Amino acid sequence: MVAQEVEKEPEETLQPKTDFGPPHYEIMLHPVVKKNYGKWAYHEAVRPGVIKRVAESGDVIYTVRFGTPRLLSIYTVREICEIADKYCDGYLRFTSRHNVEFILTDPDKIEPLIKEVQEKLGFPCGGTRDTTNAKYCLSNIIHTQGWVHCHTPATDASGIVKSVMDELYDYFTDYKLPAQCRISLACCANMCGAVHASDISIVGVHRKVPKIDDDAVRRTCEIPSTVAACPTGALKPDMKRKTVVLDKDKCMYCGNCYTMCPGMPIFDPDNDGVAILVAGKVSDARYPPQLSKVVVPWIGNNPPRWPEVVQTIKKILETWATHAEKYERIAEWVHRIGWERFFELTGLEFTEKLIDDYKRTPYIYASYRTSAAFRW
Amino acid sequence: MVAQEVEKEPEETLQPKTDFGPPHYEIMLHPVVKKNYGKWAYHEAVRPGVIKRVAESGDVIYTVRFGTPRLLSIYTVREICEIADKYCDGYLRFTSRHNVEFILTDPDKIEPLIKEVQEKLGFPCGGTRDTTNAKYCLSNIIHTQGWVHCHTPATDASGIVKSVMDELYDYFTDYKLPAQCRISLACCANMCGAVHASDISIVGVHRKVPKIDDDAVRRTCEIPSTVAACPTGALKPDMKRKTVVLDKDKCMYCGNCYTMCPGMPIFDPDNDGVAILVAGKVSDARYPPQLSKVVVPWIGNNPPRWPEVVQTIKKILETWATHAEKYERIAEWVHRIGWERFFELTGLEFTEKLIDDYKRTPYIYASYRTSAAFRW
Amino acid sequence: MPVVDGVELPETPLLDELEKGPWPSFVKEIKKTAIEQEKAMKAGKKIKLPGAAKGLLKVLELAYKDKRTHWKHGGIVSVIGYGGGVIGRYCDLEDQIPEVWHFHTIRINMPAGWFYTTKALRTICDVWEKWGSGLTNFHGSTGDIILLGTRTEYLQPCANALAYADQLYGGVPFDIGGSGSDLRTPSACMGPALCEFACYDTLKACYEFTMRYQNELHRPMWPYKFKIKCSGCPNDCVAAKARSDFAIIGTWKDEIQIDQEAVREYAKVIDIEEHVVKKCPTKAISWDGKELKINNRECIRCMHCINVLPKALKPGKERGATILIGGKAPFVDGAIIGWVAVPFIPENELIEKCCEMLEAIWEWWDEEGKFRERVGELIWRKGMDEFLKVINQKADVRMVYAPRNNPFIFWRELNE
Amino acid sequence: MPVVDGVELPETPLLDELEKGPWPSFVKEIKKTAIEQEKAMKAGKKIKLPGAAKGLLKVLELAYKDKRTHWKHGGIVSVIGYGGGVIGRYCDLEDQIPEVWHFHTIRINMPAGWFYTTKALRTICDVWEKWGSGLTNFHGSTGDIILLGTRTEYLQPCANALAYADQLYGGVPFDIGGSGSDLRTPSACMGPALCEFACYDTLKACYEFTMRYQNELHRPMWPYKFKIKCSGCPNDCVAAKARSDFAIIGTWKDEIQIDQEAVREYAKVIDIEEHVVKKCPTKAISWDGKELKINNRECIRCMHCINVLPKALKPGKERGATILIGGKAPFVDGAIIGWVAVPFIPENELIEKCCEMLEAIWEWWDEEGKFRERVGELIWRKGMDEFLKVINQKADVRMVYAPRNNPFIFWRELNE
Ligand code: SRM
Ligand code: SRM
Ligand code: SRM
Ligand code: SRM
Ligand code: SF4
Ligand code: SF4
Ligand code: SF4
Ligand code: SF4
Ligand code: SF4
Ligand code: SF4
Ligand code: SF4
Ligand code: SF4
Repeated sequence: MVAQEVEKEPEETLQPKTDFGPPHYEIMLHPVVKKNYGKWAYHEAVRPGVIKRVAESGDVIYTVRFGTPRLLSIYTVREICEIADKYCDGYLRFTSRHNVEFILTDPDKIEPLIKEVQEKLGFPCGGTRDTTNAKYCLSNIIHTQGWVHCHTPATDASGIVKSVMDELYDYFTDYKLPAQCRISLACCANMCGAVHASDISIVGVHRKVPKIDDDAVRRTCEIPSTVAACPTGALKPDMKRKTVVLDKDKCMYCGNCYTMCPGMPIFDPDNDGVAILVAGKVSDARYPPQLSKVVVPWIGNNPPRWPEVVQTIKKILETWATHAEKYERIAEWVHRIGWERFFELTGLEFTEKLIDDYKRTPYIYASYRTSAAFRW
Repeated sequence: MVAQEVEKEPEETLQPKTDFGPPHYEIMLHPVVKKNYGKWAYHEAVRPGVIKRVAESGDVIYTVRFGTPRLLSIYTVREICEIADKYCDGYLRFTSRHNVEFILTDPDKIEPLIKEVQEKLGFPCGGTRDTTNAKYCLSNIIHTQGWVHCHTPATDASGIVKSVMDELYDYFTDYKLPAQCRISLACCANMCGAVHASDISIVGVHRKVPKIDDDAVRRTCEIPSTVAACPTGALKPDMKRKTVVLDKDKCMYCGNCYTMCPGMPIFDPDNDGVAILVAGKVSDARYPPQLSKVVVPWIGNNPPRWPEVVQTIKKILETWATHAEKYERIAEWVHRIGWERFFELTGLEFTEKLIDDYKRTPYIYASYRTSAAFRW
Repeated sequence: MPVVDGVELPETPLLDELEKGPWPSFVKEIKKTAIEQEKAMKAGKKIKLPGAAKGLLKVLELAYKDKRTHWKHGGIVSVIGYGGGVIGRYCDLEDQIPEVWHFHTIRINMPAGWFYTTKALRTICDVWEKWGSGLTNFHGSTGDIILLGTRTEYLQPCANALAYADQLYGGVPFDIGGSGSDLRTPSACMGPALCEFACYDTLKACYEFTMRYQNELHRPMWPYKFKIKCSGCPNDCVAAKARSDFAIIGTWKDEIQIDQEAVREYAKVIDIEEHVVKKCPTKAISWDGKELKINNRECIRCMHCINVLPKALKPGKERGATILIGGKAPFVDGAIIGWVAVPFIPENELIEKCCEMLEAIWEWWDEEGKFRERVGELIWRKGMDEFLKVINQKADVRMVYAPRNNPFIFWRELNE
Repeated sequence: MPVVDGVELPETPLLDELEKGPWPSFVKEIKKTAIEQEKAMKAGKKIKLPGAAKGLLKVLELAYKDKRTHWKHGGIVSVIGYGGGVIGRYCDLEDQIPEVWHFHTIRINMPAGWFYTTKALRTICDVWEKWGSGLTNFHGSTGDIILLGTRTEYLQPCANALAYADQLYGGVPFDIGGSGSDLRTPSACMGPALCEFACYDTLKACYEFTMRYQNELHRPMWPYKFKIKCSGCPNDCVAAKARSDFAIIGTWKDEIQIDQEAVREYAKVIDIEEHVVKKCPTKAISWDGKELKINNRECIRCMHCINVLPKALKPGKERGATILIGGKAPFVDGAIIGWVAVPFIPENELIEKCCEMLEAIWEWWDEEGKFRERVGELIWRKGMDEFLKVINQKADVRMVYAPRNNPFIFWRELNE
């Protein structure tokens, strides 16, 4: 131990350097990308996963997209780098949905690249679209930490994602959808996966009030901020007993208090699980952005592969894909056919649990324009 | 005085009789109406104001509609009765919008009836529609008491209605509109005229906080119910001084407190006036029911004829009538062209006053179906 | 002072402006009343308030001058046995215009659908000529006949006069309507009396509710007012959706009835494609120039096509009504168009089911409702699930435009 | 104990199920890390946490068995000079699995648009192989590179390693991202780097904001978090509308640029009427088989037609962006998609105007915001009029879907 302390690593002796910011993006751009920056003329879908991009100058590049598990080993990242060096002059990028995109100039390298990635990394090529022909791949699922890292999850993230994507694999690698469909997952109501505006989302929900351990609260928690963290005002300070009291009727099991105060754990293996939401979107294309709507209030956790969740997602996706018109995302499809038909076609049950009773949002919000689409 | 007391009227000596209810509607029905009750086959627009109704039996009746000022002298009502006796076997009705409808069986009597009503009563014939041909009359303005009877008005009712209808007279008597248009007026924010769901509405608004007369409050008011009446929580009891205190920033000048407590009058001649709302509707036809939207936050009272209000209403009505498609009510028209264009075409100004900041209604309401239109 | 027919009228330069123009003038009505009532009195008729209309002219002219009302809040005035139906009103210019110091309104329960015989109307006139100002509204915004302006001491005789109208005047007896925190006078569109679209008997329903709930109508005892309106079809000609806590909207469940021959007749005079097909909100209609086809699974019963082609199209045969709950004007929680509480009740069960629900709702509201809390607001506060239990209904997707957009569901049953 | 490549792995029967199936497996990634890191250590590499990935396998297997997380809240851990960027995390099975008792996350500010050279990526790998678990997320949901799991005492050396990566590793230096009540790491779509639709330079804007607001990014001092995201057009490929308090959405004001020849080329392969004309939300397009006409006054710039015909159509030339404010996830007042704060800022003024607004907003929020109140919620609480004053903007009808539906307007200026 002493010896080790003497042999300090250089990193341990350096003066902290702060606020220098991320690397400049320009040094990360492929020379052809840099040259044609802001001067792209058009793009064309080559095949699932591959897009050809043509610049005004006539230059051409190809982006080749692969699904990843998002949780990557640095050893995998190094393998990715090797491949990018071999095929892409050392340039690549990740997408906003956890996919990796290789940047190529030589079309002849595309197939070998795909083959090598599939073989070495097992990453499928796909996830793109051919808008002109209304042919869409499913893309990767935006997701969060779950049991891998977070302290508030009501479910795991990576495990459900893996199970769902295994089942929907062909939708990723082929153009099998009539329109864009985005699936997201967040492992608790904090919604780090931004499930509140996705075509299909899975969100972890607790269903039991936190168990208040008065001792632990006294020892470890700052009571005012714990009380303040509760969105529904279910918590009151109990100054005498130096703890908090909970109004069961007001609690909606969000776990916000638990984040502030480890003395009131929220998890409950038998009652934790996921809700399923659909019909959110954020693009302005055709139809304004929409918040997602709950269509399944709860499915219990069934690790390691959550078959009920997987089958429900698949059912929704396929019902939509079968019935939707071209370009019609779930929100637009339901808008056309009505929620009556959505429940009928998917076989999901509408219950009183699906009628909104969360009263914090003021109605004024309904009048605010949540879209950049308007007339001049 | 004494003599008078002795000579009691019969009405003064009778035992009160209660809860016998309104006359049965059946005794009020024209024999032909009664005979064909529930067995009407179809109707046909004959001319503005006149509808022909054909029963399955082949029987025919005509309803002939006239605008009224709603505020009627009993002497006028007697004249109406005389006419109804002459032409209609003594049967008539009023409509849900303050119009009077004569019920005839003989088509030859229609023109003489119209002539006699116009001459004797000065009531215009009109207010109906020919839906088949998409030709609509404006109907009467639903309205309220105003300075004629109420204690909270921010404006008069009958005076504005008269002024507006004088200006829009031809729209009542002729088919000049492409779709239904309902105008309503309420003289204060209590909205007795149900202005909250009309194509065009005029609503009286105060703009100054009530003037609290502490003495009067002490003398005449029940403080808890006054405080409870305030929708925004702007009032607090001041128990020491036995009065109430008002938070100016919270008050929205509704006058609800004044209804409970005469000690805090709300009216202010220079700051009272009307707001104008548009694009409400209640029928399910084509487009779901809509709440009205404020497009003019305030126009000051300018009696006796409120020219600014009249001109604004006319401008809105005519802009719509010129630009709308057939059957397209204001709500539907604006939905198609966008609010951007509404303000542009009408020349009205959009200001921050038109952005909603009334936070009482919960957003959950936006998800509730306010229409009987759905799929089975 | 202008003199008309021997009757002196006050100077009303501002109001006189409102006698001009083609639309019938309420000022003329008031003046006419002032003149005729005074004349009638002079002619020997028993008239208790010959100066009332004249007083109103004075007070109104002042209101126009001052740009403010001259009426004060009325406090509670009433007739024996009733808690509602009268709006107390006093003038703040008692000394100046004693004729209208008291100027109370009586609300008279109109016949369902506002159908009248002249005999019935004359009854009102006769009573009100004697006991009141002679001024009326046909009708109030809730639907009552409004008798505008009388004194406290005449309220009871006037009510008696109306109640015993058959004996006293050979007329038609009328009862008093609602006001205050009670059931307000229910109203109904003309429905089956005149309209071929009526999907249930609006007049009967309205009458039944009124008669069954006379006690609720006449004795305010709830947290706030409650309104019922009956429209025979989704056109909603009494604006029930927006203006009543409990709206009964006629509709049907099966297929729109089509007379193809009649469609073809219409096709000769109008453009079916433009007027009908294109305007259907769910694109449920097609027309090939010969036959009109309606995909009834897509039809949402909006009425548009039927409205345009009344000779050819008719609502289906499986009729009934949708119940919307909670409609009301603005306070406390904002204006509300009612929302679906029950998607469909068959016509033959309608009145009984409604009564069951009404009674359950009132009991719940009575117990749980706050002062000045309309039933819609109570539901928001308590939640739809509790309300559904109260009315003994299951959730139906037709109750919402869309499911909730948040997973913050209360699992109360798991957290007892 | 299974042994792979000479490395012993824990028994993970449940997790092993997640190695099956075609989609790449995160379990494989963790195992691979466990194996490779131990191998590397054995091979003499300096590796501080060779057991971390193995520890994660253990804890995760237990989580799968127990159906609950085994992580505890982390408290505040940090690197010198910074208040955010590290998520503290401890295992509740300290004794059983000491390898991951500490398992803090470091958020690394990614390059704008997530573009990398392999050199830059390798830097991350090298640093994290030595100082952390070897596990990462590419990327976190906000956009950062997530380095998953290290001990408190390695946070600072790890940060130093990244900061001095050029000197120490011949690599590319990386700085730390945001966490806590600060500016979160801004992100941007690939924009002009690869996409012909970009209406402003998203990468530049993102980089500028990040650099200017290093202090705000690194030192939490606000009521809550604040997110900025840059999308080059209304397709919004970083979901900025839903996921950022301040969303910058590229758009244009003038006419869509049309290459008619290219349209005709497309017409040979697709049905322009069905794919384009009918799908335009405002019916602004017509096509006669030869020429595509767009009524630009009706166009709402939804992108659909451009998306379908990228060779033929292009956004107009008068480019810039719309600013939406308030987007965020659910608490406290519910999930919000941001709403329009400024309908249009021309491209050449964009960055400066945004900075002015951001600074004004932060100042206001800092002063007025409550603990854990996002800026959108503050605006609801304070009113749009106050917010408009803060950002020095006039009301515009484009800020709303519709004007207010109630006349309960605050006339504050009249009631001072
Ligand atoms: C690479 C990426 C941006 C980035 O900087 O990382 C991207 C890239 C492109 N998007 Fe996107 N979008 C990307 C995330 C998004 C997102 C954000 C998200 O998913 O969280 C959205 C909004 C999602 C939503 O509305 O809920 C998004 C909504 C669109 C749309 C609108 C589609 C619609 O119909 O609503 C288009 C237009 C289209 O389909 O052609 C579009 C079009 C495109 C185009 C065609 C733009 C172009 O000219 O290149 C790109 C082609 C990629 C392809 O075929 O998938 N991109 N795109 C993101 C890829 C994610 C992935 O790996 O799958
Ligand atoms: C008489 C009356 C019912 C009553 O019991 O008193 C009535 C009678 C009729 N209405 Fe109505 N409506 C009457 C108030 C209403 C109301 C309520 C209101 O105005 O407050 C509405 C809802 C208003 C709204 O949506 O804001 C109403 C919305 C309709 C509609 C839907 C029109 C639309 O396009 O939205 C129709 C269908 C139509 O236009 O053919 C309709 C159709 C009709 C028909 C054609 C029904 C029929 O088969 O006879 C009647 C013809 C009258 C005509 O030509 O005006 N009636 N109608 C009411 C006449 C009021 C008046 O004097 O003008
Ligand atoms: C007479 C009438 C207006 C008219 O000229 O037609 C009327 C007159 C008054 N209404 Fe009303 N309301 C009248 C129909 C309505 C309607 C329309 C309807 O029923 O379809 C509404 C909107 C629908 C609703 O109920 O929400 C209406 C919503 C109100 C409100 C607001 C209620 C709320 O929940 O927000 C108040 C305020 C109150 O209750 O204190 C109110 C209060 C009043 C009072 C009693 C004012 C008061 O608080 O003292 C008014 C007495 C005026 C007077 O001096 O005569 N009146 N009131 C209507 C009743 C006549 C009738 O019985 O036929
Ligand atoms: C790592 C990440 C999820 C992921 O796996 O990618 C994440 C993880 C956490 N988020 Fe998040 N959030 C992450 C992106 C988001 C997003 C998405 C986004 O930024 O686009 C959201 C929704 C958008 C938003 O900001 O509203 C999000 C909304 C939340 C919230 C709810 C905030 C709210 O206003 O309602 C919380 C709760 C909180 O702040 O206490 C939260 C809290 C947390 C905490 C810090 C839990 C806690 O309170 O201790 C999580 C730490 C997990 C862990 O152990 O590592 N996280 N969080 C994402 C950040 C990675 C990155 O920097 O790139
Ligand atoms: S969604 Fe909840 S559980 Fe999942 S990472 Fe975010 S805060 Fe943690
Ligand atoms: S779980 Fe959420 S709602 Fe329940 S007490 Fe905790 S913070 Fe409040
Ligand atoms: S709207 Fe207001 S002022 Fe007019 S009658 Fe009703 S309560 Fe009185
Ligand atoms: S006017 Fe209305 S908002 Fe103002 S204090 Fe009175 S009741 Fe409250
Ligand atoms: S609501 Fe329907 S049934 Fe009643 S009058 Fe109107 S159209 Fe006829
Ligand atoms: S009633 Fe309305 S929805 Fe049904 S077919 Fe006719 S127009 Fe279409
Ligand atoms: S948001 Fe627009 S500019 Fe950015 S990548 Fe997507 S399509 Fe291209
Ligand atoms: S951008 Fe959208 S709104 Fe504009 S013309 Fe194209 S499809 Fe229509």
